[in-house]
Amino acid sequence: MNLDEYRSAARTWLAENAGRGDDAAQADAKEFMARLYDAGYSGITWPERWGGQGLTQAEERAFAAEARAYTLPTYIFSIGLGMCGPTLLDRGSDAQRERFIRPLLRGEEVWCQLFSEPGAGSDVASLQTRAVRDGDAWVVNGQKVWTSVAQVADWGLLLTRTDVEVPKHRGLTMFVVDMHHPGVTVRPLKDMTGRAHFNEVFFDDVTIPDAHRVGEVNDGWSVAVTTLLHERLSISAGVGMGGGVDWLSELREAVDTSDPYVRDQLVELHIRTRALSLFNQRLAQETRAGIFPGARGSAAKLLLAELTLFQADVAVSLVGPEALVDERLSHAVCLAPAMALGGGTNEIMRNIVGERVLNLPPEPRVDKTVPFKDLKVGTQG
Amino acid sequence: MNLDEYRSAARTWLAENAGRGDDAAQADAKEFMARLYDAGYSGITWPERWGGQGLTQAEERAFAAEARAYTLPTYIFSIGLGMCGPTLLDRGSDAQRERFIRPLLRGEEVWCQLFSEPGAGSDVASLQTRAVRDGDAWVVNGQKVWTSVAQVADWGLLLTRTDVEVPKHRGLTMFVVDMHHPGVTVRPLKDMTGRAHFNEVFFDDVTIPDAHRVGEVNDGWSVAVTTLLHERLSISAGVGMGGGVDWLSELREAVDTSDPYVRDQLVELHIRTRALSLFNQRLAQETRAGIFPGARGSAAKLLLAELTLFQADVAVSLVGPEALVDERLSHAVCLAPAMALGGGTNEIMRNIVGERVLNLPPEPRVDKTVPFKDLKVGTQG
Amino acid sequence: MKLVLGEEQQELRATVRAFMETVSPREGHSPAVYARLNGELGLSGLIIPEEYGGAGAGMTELAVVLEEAGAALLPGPFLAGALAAITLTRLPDKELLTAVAEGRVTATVAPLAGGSALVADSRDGEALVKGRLPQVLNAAEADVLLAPVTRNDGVALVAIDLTDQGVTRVPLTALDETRSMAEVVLAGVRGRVLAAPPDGAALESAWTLFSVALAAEQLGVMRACLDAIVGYAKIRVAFGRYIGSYQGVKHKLADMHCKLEQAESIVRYAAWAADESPGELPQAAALAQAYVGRACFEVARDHLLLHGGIGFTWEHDAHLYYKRAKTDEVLLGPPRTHRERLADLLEL
Amino acid sequence: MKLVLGEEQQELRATVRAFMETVSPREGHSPAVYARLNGELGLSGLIIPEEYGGAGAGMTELAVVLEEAGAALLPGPFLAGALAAITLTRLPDKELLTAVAEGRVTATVAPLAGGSALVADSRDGEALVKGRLPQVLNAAEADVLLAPVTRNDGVALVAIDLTDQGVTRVPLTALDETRSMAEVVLAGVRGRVLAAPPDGAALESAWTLFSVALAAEQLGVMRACLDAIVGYAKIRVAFGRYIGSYQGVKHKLADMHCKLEQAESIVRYAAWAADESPGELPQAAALAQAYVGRACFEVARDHLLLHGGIGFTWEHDAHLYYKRAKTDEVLLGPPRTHRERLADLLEL
Repeated sequence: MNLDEYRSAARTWLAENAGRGDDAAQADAKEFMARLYDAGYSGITWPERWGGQGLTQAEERAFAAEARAYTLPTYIFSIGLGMCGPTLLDRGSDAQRERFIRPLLRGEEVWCQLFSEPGAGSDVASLQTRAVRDGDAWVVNGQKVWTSVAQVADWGLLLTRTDVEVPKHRGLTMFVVDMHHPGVTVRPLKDMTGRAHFNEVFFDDVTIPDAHRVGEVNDGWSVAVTTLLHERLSISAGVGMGGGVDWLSELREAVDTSDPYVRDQLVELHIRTRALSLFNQRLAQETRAGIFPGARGSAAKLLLAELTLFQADVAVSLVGPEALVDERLSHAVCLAPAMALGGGTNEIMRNIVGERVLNLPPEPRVDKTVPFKDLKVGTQG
Repeated sequence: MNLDEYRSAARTWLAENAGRGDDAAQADAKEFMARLYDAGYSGITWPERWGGQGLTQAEERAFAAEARAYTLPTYIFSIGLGMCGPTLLDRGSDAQRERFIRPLLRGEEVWCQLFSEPGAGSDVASLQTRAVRDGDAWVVNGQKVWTSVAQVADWGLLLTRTDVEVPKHRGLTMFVVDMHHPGVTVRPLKDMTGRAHFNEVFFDDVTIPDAHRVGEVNDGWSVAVTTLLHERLSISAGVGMGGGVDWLSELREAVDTSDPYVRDQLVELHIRTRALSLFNQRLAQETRAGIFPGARGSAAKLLLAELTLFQADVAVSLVGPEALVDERLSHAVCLAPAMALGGGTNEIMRNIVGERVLNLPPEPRVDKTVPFKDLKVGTQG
Repeated sequence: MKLVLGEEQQELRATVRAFMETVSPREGHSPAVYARLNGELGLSGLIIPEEYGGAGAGMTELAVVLEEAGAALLPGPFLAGALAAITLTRLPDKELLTAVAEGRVTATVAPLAGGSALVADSRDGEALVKGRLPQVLNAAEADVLLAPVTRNDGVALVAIDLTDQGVTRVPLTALDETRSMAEVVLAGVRGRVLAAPPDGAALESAWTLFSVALAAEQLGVMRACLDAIVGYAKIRVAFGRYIGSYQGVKHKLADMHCKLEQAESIVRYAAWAADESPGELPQAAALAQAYVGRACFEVARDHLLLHGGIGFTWEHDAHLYYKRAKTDEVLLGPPRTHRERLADLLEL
Repeated sequence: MKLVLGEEQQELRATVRAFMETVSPREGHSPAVYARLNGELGLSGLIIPEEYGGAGAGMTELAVVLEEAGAALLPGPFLAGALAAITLTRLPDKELLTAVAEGRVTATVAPLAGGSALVADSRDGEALVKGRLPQVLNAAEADVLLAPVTRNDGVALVAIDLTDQGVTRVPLTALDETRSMAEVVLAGVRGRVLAAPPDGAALESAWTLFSVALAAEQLGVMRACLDAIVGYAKIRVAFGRYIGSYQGVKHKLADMHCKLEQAESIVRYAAWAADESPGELPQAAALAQAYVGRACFEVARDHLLLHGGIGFTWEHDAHLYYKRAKTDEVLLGPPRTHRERLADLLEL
């Protein structure tokens, strides 16, 4: 089957199987994933040995292009498919791959990722959740935060501290944790929009068999770097797809475009939106031509964060007082900071662009050599 | 004589003695300073013992308020009066005060300040000009830069390195150098406006008697801090006096104010100008009420630097292509960066505001403990 | 021109600040808090002339108080009450002024600029008012609404009893939960005419003072935001260092400080102009909204962003300040209206 | 849509870049350099159709070349010649096109938009042109000026021989010394009519392409500025550390990089639209000037400021880039004209 045939078959399958519009219920989501898997569209590039299709980026892009017209009910699987699964493929044992990959691809099990903590956001490696060896198992205590889909997750990819006597990057270990363990408590975390998109997850003497360790003891940071690389790739893929609301179209109906000041603001909105969109398209074309964007994707993410804030800001400022009681605009204002915080703050993005794109010298680091127990971490009065 | 009488007398004297408009020639400037001194308006707050008037800030402000209507030909004395003289009053020996202060106040001798070097700008303490002891004298070799009025100066306040075995701040010594010494070469430094407002000064085996040392050997940094404090005070006094061109008035004649976009740009110009002007006036009122502005003056300086760039930028953008061949506008564009570079870059100002106004923690410093000879300085390939 | 507070004003500030430290933006409108604000602190009568039982203070004092209320995000009709008091002092109505000064009546205002969606029948000292106001500040918590009403002889300013049975108040979901808004529907409600036809200059003057009052609140919001994030930058660690030691954070905070310094200077100036130099007031008031409104939102936004993920949570107060700042920025109309007004006043 | 360069375009870029490394912005206009540019590199005929002796390349290739010329701040009439070539390809005139392609004639253009200050008498293929153009790009270095001229039957586009004795060229002191400007006074000079009445669409199309060409040059200026300051940030030390290690510098450079990425994307897009999708061209061209013009100046300004005091000296090149960036930002009119054009095209 050549690529055109593949794409045409995907189009047909989607037309027959994908609904348009609202997210489906969780049960429907699992049922849909099973059908997607059976049709061969789950894990398109993943190895056949573990349940994938063993095809190339070309097929994956062809399917994604067709799927763009639909809102597939795959949100709860996005962490597993985007981060946890790829990490297990890269760094897991064969037994782990055998156990976990196929149920993930078939939508039988939901995954979440457990790295961030209240005291370890940008600086994930300073996390404090402890795992202590106890024979063939490990006992975990601590707290994670910003965990998407934890409330429905069956498994979590969990980064813990296993040695406080060594510098922070060298005392971490990665595990797969059973989210149904009685010591795991998931609490929804309400964000500033008033909704709970995230969770806090508490670990209270949670035991994990050593067989569920991913990578070597105290080598968890290198595993986490793999996961975060996959995270960045899946975010920058999302970036390329554009940001939802077409503010210019919406606003041109709502405001007085004969006012030259308003016109100029709308032009600014157009300029910034178009500039970023063209940059994303150029990155995508380069990727297709075999030039990997690397850290330049962080520039796109930074620009998207700024654009998102600007859009909501301009919209409310142009509409005026009525915007304050308009649900859609109010929600946009509340959600606007999310892109500048999630997946790395703007400051972190600027560091990445500065150091990995422009190759500028790093800051002097005080935290890479000190034993963790002597390191300043979190919030200190 | 009460303050009103003082002010009224100053007004009368200025009306009779001060010209309006262009800078006078250097000879006239010296002659004018002598008259100013004889009338009792030079060194108003300086001690009577060394030739000053021994009056208070109140009299000085009263005179300055009256003098604002005139362009006094005192530019070539500004470094001496603003920085060098005050430093000698604070830290010089009685012999030095006796020798130097009165001729300075009378305009008989012109002073310059010799701290900055090509490799030591923001980081003055990393300077490399060496002074080596030779019996009762010192021998100086090195290069200074950004030296105002060096071409007409009789004396210079010179900061040198006298010990490279200790950390950078602890191996500096301050001297008064005779600018007429044959080993001193002054070369005008053309800036981006095409004019030479500054000089480079080269020292080639220049000898200085030890009697012209200011402060202890290797204690020059603390003397320099005194000088820089006086510099900042005289700059922030200048800040309070406002920035020359009234761009709004000029532009309203030159551009089409019926264009709402242009109107909005002019409003922005007004807003920023007024905001800074009110801030400066508030600082001045606080000072009069006994609240010393301290590092908050650096906020005003930072804002002035940004405003200056904005003004020239907006002016040219509004006027359009004709601005490119308009001497006045072109010059404004060329001169605009000066305020953001002289007297500390914007980055240095933000550090000062952050650390001394908001009391934020400093950067980790690598340069305070290393012996100077092992320190990275200047520009390194 | 006076840009620094006098001793008495500083004392007022200290008193109000100490009180505000006891309130929380999370509590919603608390009548008990307002009873103390109006009673022991006497704030409801602050700017009402002494002949009506008030303290006869000026905008400088009101600005000091609003700044503290803004810094605390005091919930309830505090700003609304101040705007109503400003309006009433321009169109002195003894009964209402006295009632407001004594704290017996809480008043709010409908937008004074533009036309009116309300109509009335009669021509005497009372009016039977009908119509709908889509969005009235703190209407749910106020007793009386001051609103322009269209009659066949022109526009009148009318005081409407919001507890009248002909009044329907529909609470709205507003961006800022500490600043309630409601739709008000009047099905023939008796209202007392305060001025008919209203004195245009008086209404204009009230509207101008609204800009100053709001800017004072915004100044408080800015200050609280900067204090909060500076404090956090001194205790939060990332990569082994306090985040305030990074120039990425430090320089942004320095810029925020610069905005605060300018905003305070402008607010003091505008309040002084209101009290001492009426000729300068219109420009000063437009400047206040044009500069402080924007600066306040920028500071509140950056303070939220610099908090990192914690700033995005419901539990943290950062979002409350961010939402208040955005609300205040457009409360008196889209920001461009203040800039246009300034352009007109500058005769551009 | 094609936003990445093909192999041949990359080769062209490498060739031109290597050549540009040998020129200096300090040298002034060097006929010898132009002889090589036009001769061995064949750039004068780059976009001229093959039938007139050119290479028949598109805007994509011209953009690549202008970017390199901008990065090197090549002095002399390079951009002016490109604008003239663009104009001539819209109104094909065999003799001039051939002469320009062969490098025998250097042409420049008067502003095409707006009216014309020149008048002419006759109606035939020649015109006797009088009048004054206050500010013509590289008029001192060009042989021929393309200018709109008012006749009694409308406006004609006329080629004027600048070496004619009736021509007076008065050099002006321009902000950017690498980009000369002169006043041109014509005391009855014979000019060849290229189009009378000129094809409005052709002139409009040429003017649109000017925006793309200029944006390409601006992209080069931006890139050179960013490269220079990034390089400096890696070797300049302050307080014992390379300045590029401070977030105050690093984060600003990251923002500059973001602008460069977007600017390059827009320039590639606009050039592609010019070559392949004329319907998109007007918006793309207006976008190019509206975004790239501003971004280029901001990057050039910040690159100068981040150099510290050395950037303010005459000896350092930073000020040349700053002045060029400001010059280019307004070269085709005040920036608002591009924004207004964009608003019109978006049907706002």
